[in-house]
Amino acid sequence: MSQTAVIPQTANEAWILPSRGVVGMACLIVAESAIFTIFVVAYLYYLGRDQRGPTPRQVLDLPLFTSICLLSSSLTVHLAVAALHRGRRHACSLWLAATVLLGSIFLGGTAHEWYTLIYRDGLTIQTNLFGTTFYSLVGLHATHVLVGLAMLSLALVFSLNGSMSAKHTGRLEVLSLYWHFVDAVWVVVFTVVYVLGR
Amino acid sequence: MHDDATHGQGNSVLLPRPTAWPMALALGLSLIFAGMVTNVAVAALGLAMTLAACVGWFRQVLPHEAHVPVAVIAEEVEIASARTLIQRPQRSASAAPRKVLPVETFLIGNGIRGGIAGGLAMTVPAGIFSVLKYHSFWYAINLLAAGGFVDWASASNAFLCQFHLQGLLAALVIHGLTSLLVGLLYGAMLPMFPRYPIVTAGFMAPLLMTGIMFSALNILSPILNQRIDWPWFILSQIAFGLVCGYVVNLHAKVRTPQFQALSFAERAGLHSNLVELDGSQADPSQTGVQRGTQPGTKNGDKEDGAL
Amino acid sequence: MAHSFWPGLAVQISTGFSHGSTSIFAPAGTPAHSIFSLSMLVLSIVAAIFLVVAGLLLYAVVRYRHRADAANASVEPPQIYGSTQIELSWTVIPVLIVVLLFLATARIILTTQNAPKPANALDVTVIGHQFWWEYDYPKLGIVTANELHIPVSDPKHPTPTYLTMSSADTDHSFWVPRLAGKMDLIPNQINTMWIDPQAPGLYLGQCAQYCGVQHAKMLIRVYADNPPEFAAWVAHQQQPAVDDPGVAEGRAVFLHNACMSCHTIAGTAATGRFGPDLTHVASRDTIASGSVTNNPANLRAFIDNPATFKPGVLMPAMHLSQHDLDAVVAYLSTLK
Amino acid sequence: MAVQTTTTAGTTQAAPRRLLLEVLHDWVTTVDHKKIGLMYIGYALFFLVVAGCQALLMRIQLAVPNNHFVSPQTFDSLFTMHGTTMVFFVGMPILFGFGNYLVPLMIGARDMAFPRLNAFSFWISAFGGMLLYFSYFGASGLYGAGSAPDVGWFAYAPLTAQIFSPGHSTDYWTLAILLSGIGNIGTALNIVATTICMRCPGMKLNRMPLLVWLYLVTSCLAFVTISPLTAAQIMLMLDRYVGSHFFDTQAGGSAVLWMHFFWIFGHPEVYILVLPAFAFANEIIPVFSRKAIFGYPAMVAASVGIGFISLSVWAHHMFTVGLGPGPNTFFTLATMVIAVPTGIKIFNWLATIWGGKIHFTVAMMFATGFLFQFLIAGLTGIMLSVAPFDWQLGNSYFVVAHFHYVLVGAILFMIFSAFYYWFPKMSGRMLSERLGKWHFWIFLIGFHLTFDFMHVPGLLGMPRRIYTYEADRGWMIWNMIVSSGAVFQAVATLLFVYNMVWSYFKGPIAGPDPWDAWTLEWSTASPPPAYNFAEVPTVESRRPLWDIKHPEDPDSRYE
Repeated sequence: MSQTAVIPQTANEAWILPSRGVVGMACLIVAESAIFTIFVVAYLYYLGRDQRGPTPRQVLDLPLFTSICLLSSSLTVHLAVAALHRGRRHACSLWLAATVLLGSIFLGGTAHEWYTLIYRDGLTIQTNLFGTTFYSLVGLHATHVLVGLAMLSLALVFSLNGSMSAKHTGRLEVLSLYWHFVDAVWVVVFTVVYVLGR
Repeated sequence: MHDDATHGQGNSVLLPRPTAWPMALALGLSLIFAGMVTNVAVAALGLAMTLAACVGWFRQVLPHEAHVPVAVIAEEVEIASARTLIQRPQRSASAAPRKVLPVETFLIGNGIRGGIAGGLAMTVPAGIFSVLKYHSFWYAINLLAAGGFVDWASASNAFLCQFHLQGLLAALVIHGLTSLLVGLLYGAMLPMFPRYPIVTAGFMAPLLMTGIMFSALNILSPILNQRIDWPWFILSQIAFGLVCGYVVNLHAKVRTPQFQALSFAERAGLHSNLVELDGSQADPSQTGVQRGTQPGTKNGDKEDGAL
Repeated sequence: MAHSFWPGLAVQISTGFSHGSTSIFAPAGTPAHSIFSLSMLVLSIVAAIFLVVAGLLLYAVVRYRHRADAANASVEPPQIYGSTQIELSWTVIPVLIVVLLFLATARIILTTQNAPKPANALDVTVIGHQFWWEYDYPKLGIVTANELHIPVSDPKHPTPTYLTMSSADTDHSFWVPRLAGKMDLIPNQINTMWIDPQAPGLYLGQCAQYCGVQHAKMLIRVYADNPPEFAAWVAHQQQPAVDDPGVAEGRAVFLHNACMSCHTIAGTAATGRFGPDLTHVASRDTIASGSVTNNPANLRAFIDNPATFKPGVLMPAMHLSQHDLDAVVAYLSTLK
Repeated sequence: MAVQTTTTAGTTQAAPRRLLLEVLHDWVTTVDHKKIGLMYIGYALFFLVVAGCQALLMRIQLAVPNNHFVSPQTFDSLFTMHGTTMVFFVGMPILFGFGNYLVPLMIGARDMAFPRLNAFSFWISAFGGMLLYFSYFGASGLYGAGSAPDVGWFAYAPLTAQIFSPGHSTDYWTLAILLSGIGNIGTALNIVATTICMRCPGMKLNRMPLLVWLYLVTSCLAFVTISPLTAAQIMLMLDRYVGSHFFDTQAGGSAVLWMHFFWIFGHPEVYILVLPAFAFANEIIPVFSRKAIFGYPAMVAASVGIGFISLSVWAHHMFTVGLGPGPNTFFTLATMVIAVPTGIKIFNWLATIWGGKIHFTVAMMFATGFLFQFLIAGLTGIMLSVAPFDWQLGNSYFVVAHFHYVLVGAILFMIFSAFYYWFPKMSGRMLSERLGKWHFWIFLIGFHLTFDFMHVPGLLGMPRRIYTYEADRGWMIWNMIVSSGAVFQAVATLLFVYNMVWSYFKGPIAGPDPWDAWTLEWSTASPPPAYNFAEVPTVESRRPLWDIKHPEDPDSRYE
C-alpha cells in the first residue's frame, strides 16, 4: 500500500486555468468599484442638502470634450494590445502614445475645471457638502487616471526602446483592463455628477 | 496559470526569488502614513523608500520574473492508512454510488405538487366555515391577511366580510408560501416515516402545527387569535395534511418491507448501518446502501459481522 | 464569600430579572410589554431549537465516539456523502421558523413605531449633551435636565409621552429598559419614540451609545407621577427662579463668574445653554446627570472640581475661593 | 533562500546552525507562502496576547462597581484598542495566515499566484499594527496627545471629528486600519487568484477541499467589504486633515452615513472572520469522525449563500438609530434568512459526526466545543435579529456576550483546533496532547464563566462601553463571575503558548500524515519543502489521499 507523495498522473485531459493576471486585475477592479460606489453614494446622499452654495447647477459645466477624449482612449489602448498581439510593435507604440495623450488631455481638463472652480467660484473642499463630495469623487477618479497614465507611459517607454514583444501581450492586456475600468468609472461619475447632479 | 516551466535544470524546481522590495515598499508606505501623525521628515523618508522599492520590485518582475532554482531532495513519503474498509461480500456491477442515500427518495417536485394540492384543499373547510358563520367567503381570507396588515388589527366583522384586493393578495402570498414550504417538507420527510402515512401526514403533522400556532398566534396575529375557530382550523389543517400526504405518497415506492425495516437514520439518509437490499430488487437508481451482509437484515451492529 | 455568593446569586436570579430597576424582563410600559411578549416567543423557539440540536449533538458525540477496544476499531465507518431529503428537511424547517418569527417581529415593529399619537399625548424634546440630558416641554414652557417627569398613563385613557430626540454634539441613546427599547439621539437628525409608564415611580436607565469619556455616568431618571402630582410639578417648574435676598452674595458670585455663560437661571442674566438649566436645580434629587445625590456637600464638591464625580466632564473646575463656594452652594440650594 | 531541510522517513537531518542575521534576512526577504503564513500567525499570536491583556485590565476594572483601577480615558482606549486589535490585527492576520499556508498546499500549488504581493500584503498589515501601537508612545499632536485611540472600534461620527477628538489619536486608528486594509485586500485578491488559477490538474472546483471554497468566499467578501471601509477611512481622513464635511455634523454632514459605511464593512467582516473557522471545521471534523463531509454541495451552496446574504444585513447594527419601520423590517428579514444556511452547516456537521468514529484528539475537542458554542451564538444572533428585541438588547452587554460567543466560542476555538491539527504539518512535531487537554478544559471553563454570564447584565440593562457602573443596579455579581472567568482563559492561553514552544523543540516527530487525513497537504513532508510538492500532484476526487489509501474503494468512483 505504500506510495510516494506524488499522486500518479493518470489524467491526460488538458488542464487549462484562467490567467492569474486577468483574475487578479478583475479582483482589483471589483474592490475598486466598491470604493467608488461608496464615494458615489456619498455624493448622491448629500446632493441638494447644502444650506449654502455654490450648487452644482451654478458652477459645473459639462466636460464633454475631455470625456470624449478619455472614452476614446479606451479604444486606442485596445488597439495597442491588438497590435502587440500581432507583433506590430511600432503600431503598438503609436496607439500607446495616443492613449497617453488622450488621458493627459483629460487630466488637463480636470485641472482646468478645478482651477476655475477654486479661483472663480470659490468652491473648495471645505466650502460645503457639494465641494466635499465633488472634489473627493472626481479627485479619486483623477488619481486613478494618474496612476494609469504612469503605467501606460512606462509601457510606452518599454515599447519605444523595443523591450516589449508579443509575449508581453498578456501583461499589456491586464493594464488595458485597468484602463477600461477607469473609463467605465468615468461614465458613472459623469452621469452622477454632471448629468443627474445638475 | 500552471506552467511546467517551474521545472528547473536537472532535479530542481524554480521558485520566485526572495526579495526584500515588497517589505521595503510596505515600510515606505507605512512611513508616509506615520509622517501624517508625527513629522513631515518621516513622510519624506517614506516617500523616498516607496519610490526606490517600486523600482526595485519592478525589476524583479520585468522584463522577466526572477526565479531561483531549489534542489529537490529525494525522499519517500509514505501514504498509507492502518485502517481498513469493510470487505464487501460480493461486488455486483450495479454497485450503486454510496452517496445516494437513503435507499429510496421522493422527488422534490412531488412535495411541491402536494403542497399546491393541499393548499387548495385547505381552502375548502376554511371557505365553508367563512360562509356558514359570517356569510361571506372573504372573511377567512381577510382574517389571514390581517396578519400582514397591522392597521387591520381592530377591524370590524363587516370590514372583514368585504372584498379587499390587498387582503386577497396578502392572503395568497401567506397561504401559498406556507403551503409550498410545508409541501416540500412533506415531500422530504414522509419517506422517513413510511409506516402509517395517513396518521403521520393527515393527523400528527397538522396537530403539531396547530399546537405551535396555538401558542404563537397571540403574538403572530392577535386579530386572528381573537377570532379564530380552533375546530375549523384543525379541520382545515387535516384537509391539507391528508391531501398533501396523499399526493406525495402517490409517487412513493416506500412500501417495500425492506425499506420499512431500515432504521430511521437510514431512511433519513443520515447513516448507514450496512444493510443491503436484495441485489435483484435494488435498482441502481434507488439503491444507496449496498455494503453489508444479508438482504433485509435489520440494523444492529452488522459491521462486526461483515468483517 | 462562598456563603454569600450562592444565596446572593439565587436572590439575583429570582428577583433580579423580574423586579430589577433596569431589567428588560420587568416591563412597565406598552412598548416594553410588547417587546417582552415577543422576546418570550423568540426565547421559547430558540430554546426549543437549542434543546433539539444540542441534544442530538450530545447524543452523537457520546454514541459515536471511537472506542479503542472495540473489535472494529481500525475499520473506517461507512462513508456517507449526503442525503437530499434530510438536507431538504433541515432547510425547509428553518425557513418556516424564519417566516413565523418574521411575521411576529414585523407586527411588533409596526405597532410600536407606527403607533398613532393620541391628542392628549405629552410632548417632550430630549437633547443629548456630553454628558447630560436636556428635557424641553415645548407646550408647557419648561426646560429641565437629567430628571424627566411624565404623567402615569392609565391603559384605559392612555396619556403617552412622545419624545422628540436629537443631539447637540455626539451620538447618544435613550434607554429606560422597563419602559421601552432604546432610541439613539443623533445630531442633525430628529428621532421619535414614546413611553407610557403604567405605574407611578422612578424608572432608571442610562445612555446606551458611547458618546465620549463620561458615557458611563450619563444616567437617566424618569419619574412617572400621578396626574395631580404631575400638574403640581409642572406648575412649580413654570415659575421663575426663587429670588431669596438672603443668598444675594451667592447669586452675585454665580453671575460674575463663568457659570452664567453655560447655565440658565430663569429670571436672571444667566442664559447659557451648554450646561443644564439650573432654575429649579434644588428641586432635583440628583446632580451630575443622576450620578450623585443632590445635597449641599456634594454640590459643593462638584462645583469645586466636577471631575471628582465625573472625570472627563466638560464643566471646568471653577477654582472659587472657599467663601465664594459656600455662597454659591447656598444660593443654588434655594433654587427649589 | 536556503533550501529547507526536510524530514525523511524516520531520520532527522540537522540543519547547520546559521547566523541570526542570516535567518532574519531569510524571513524578511521571503516570498514563500508558508513562511509568510507563519509570520502572519506569529504576528497575530503576539497581538492576541496584547489584546488579551487589555481585556483582562478591563475585566479587573469592571469586576466591582465604582472601581478606580483605571481612568475613564484609559478604559475608553482599552476597549477601542482591544476591539481594533482583535479584529484587524489578530482575527484577520491569523486567518489569512492559515489561508496563506494551507490554500496552495491543499490545491497542489507551489506558491501563491502573486508571491511578492503576498509578502507586501503581510508587511503592510504588520506595519499597520505597529503604527496603531506606536500611538501609545508617539506623537505630540495638537494637544500633546500622544495617546491611543479612544473612539471605540466602530468609531461613530461625530465623535471622531476634530472637535470631539483633538490630537492624533483617531488619526492613528484611521491610518493603521487603512494600512491593514490595503494588506488584507492584497491577500484576499491573492487567495482568489491562487484558487482560480493555480489548482493542480484534476482539482476541479467541485473537488476543491471545503477549506479552499470557504477561503474563496471569505476573500471575495473581503475585497468587496474592506474597500468600502477603506473609502470611509479616506473620507474620515479628508475630514480630519483637509477640513471636508463628510461626517461633520456641525456643517450638515451625517453621522448615520458613517454608520452605514462602517457596517457595510463591519457586518460582512464577522463572516470574513467566521468563514475560515467554518473552513477549519470542515476539514477537522470529517477527519476525526472518519467520515466524508456530509452534503458537500449543500455546504458550498450555504457558504456562498452566507457570503451573498451577509452583504445585505448591515443595518441590523442600526435598529436603534431611527431608520424607520420599513428598513427595520427589511433588515430583520435579511438577518433572519442568514439563519437558514448557517443552520444547514450546523446540521451537516452533525450528520458528519453521526455514524462516525469520533477520535477526541485535542483538535476534535475544540471542534466539538465550537459546534456547541456556535449553536448558542447563532441562537442569540436570531434573538438579536428580532428588531424590537434588539431595541432592548442592542449596545448592551448581551450583544457583547453574543459576539464574543462568535469570536471566542466559535472562531478562537476553531483556531485553537486548527493549531492542534496543522501544527505538526507546520513544524514537523506534534503538540502535546496532554497539555492540550489541560488547555482545552481550562479554557472551556473560563470561556463559559465569562461569556455565559455576560449575557445577564445585558438583560438587566447594562450598556456596553461604560468604565464603571452604579452599585444599586445589581450587576456586580454577574460582572464578578465574568471577570473571574477571564483569569481562567488567560491561564489556558499561557498554557497553549507554552505547549507550542515546548513542542516545537521537544514534541514527538509528526511524520507527513499524523492524522490519517485525506487532503493534499498531508501528502508531502512535514514541514513541507519550499517547493511543496516535488512533482505536481493530480487528483481525481475530493479526498485524494483516501483514494491512495483505499485503492479498492476510492472516492473517485463515486463522484
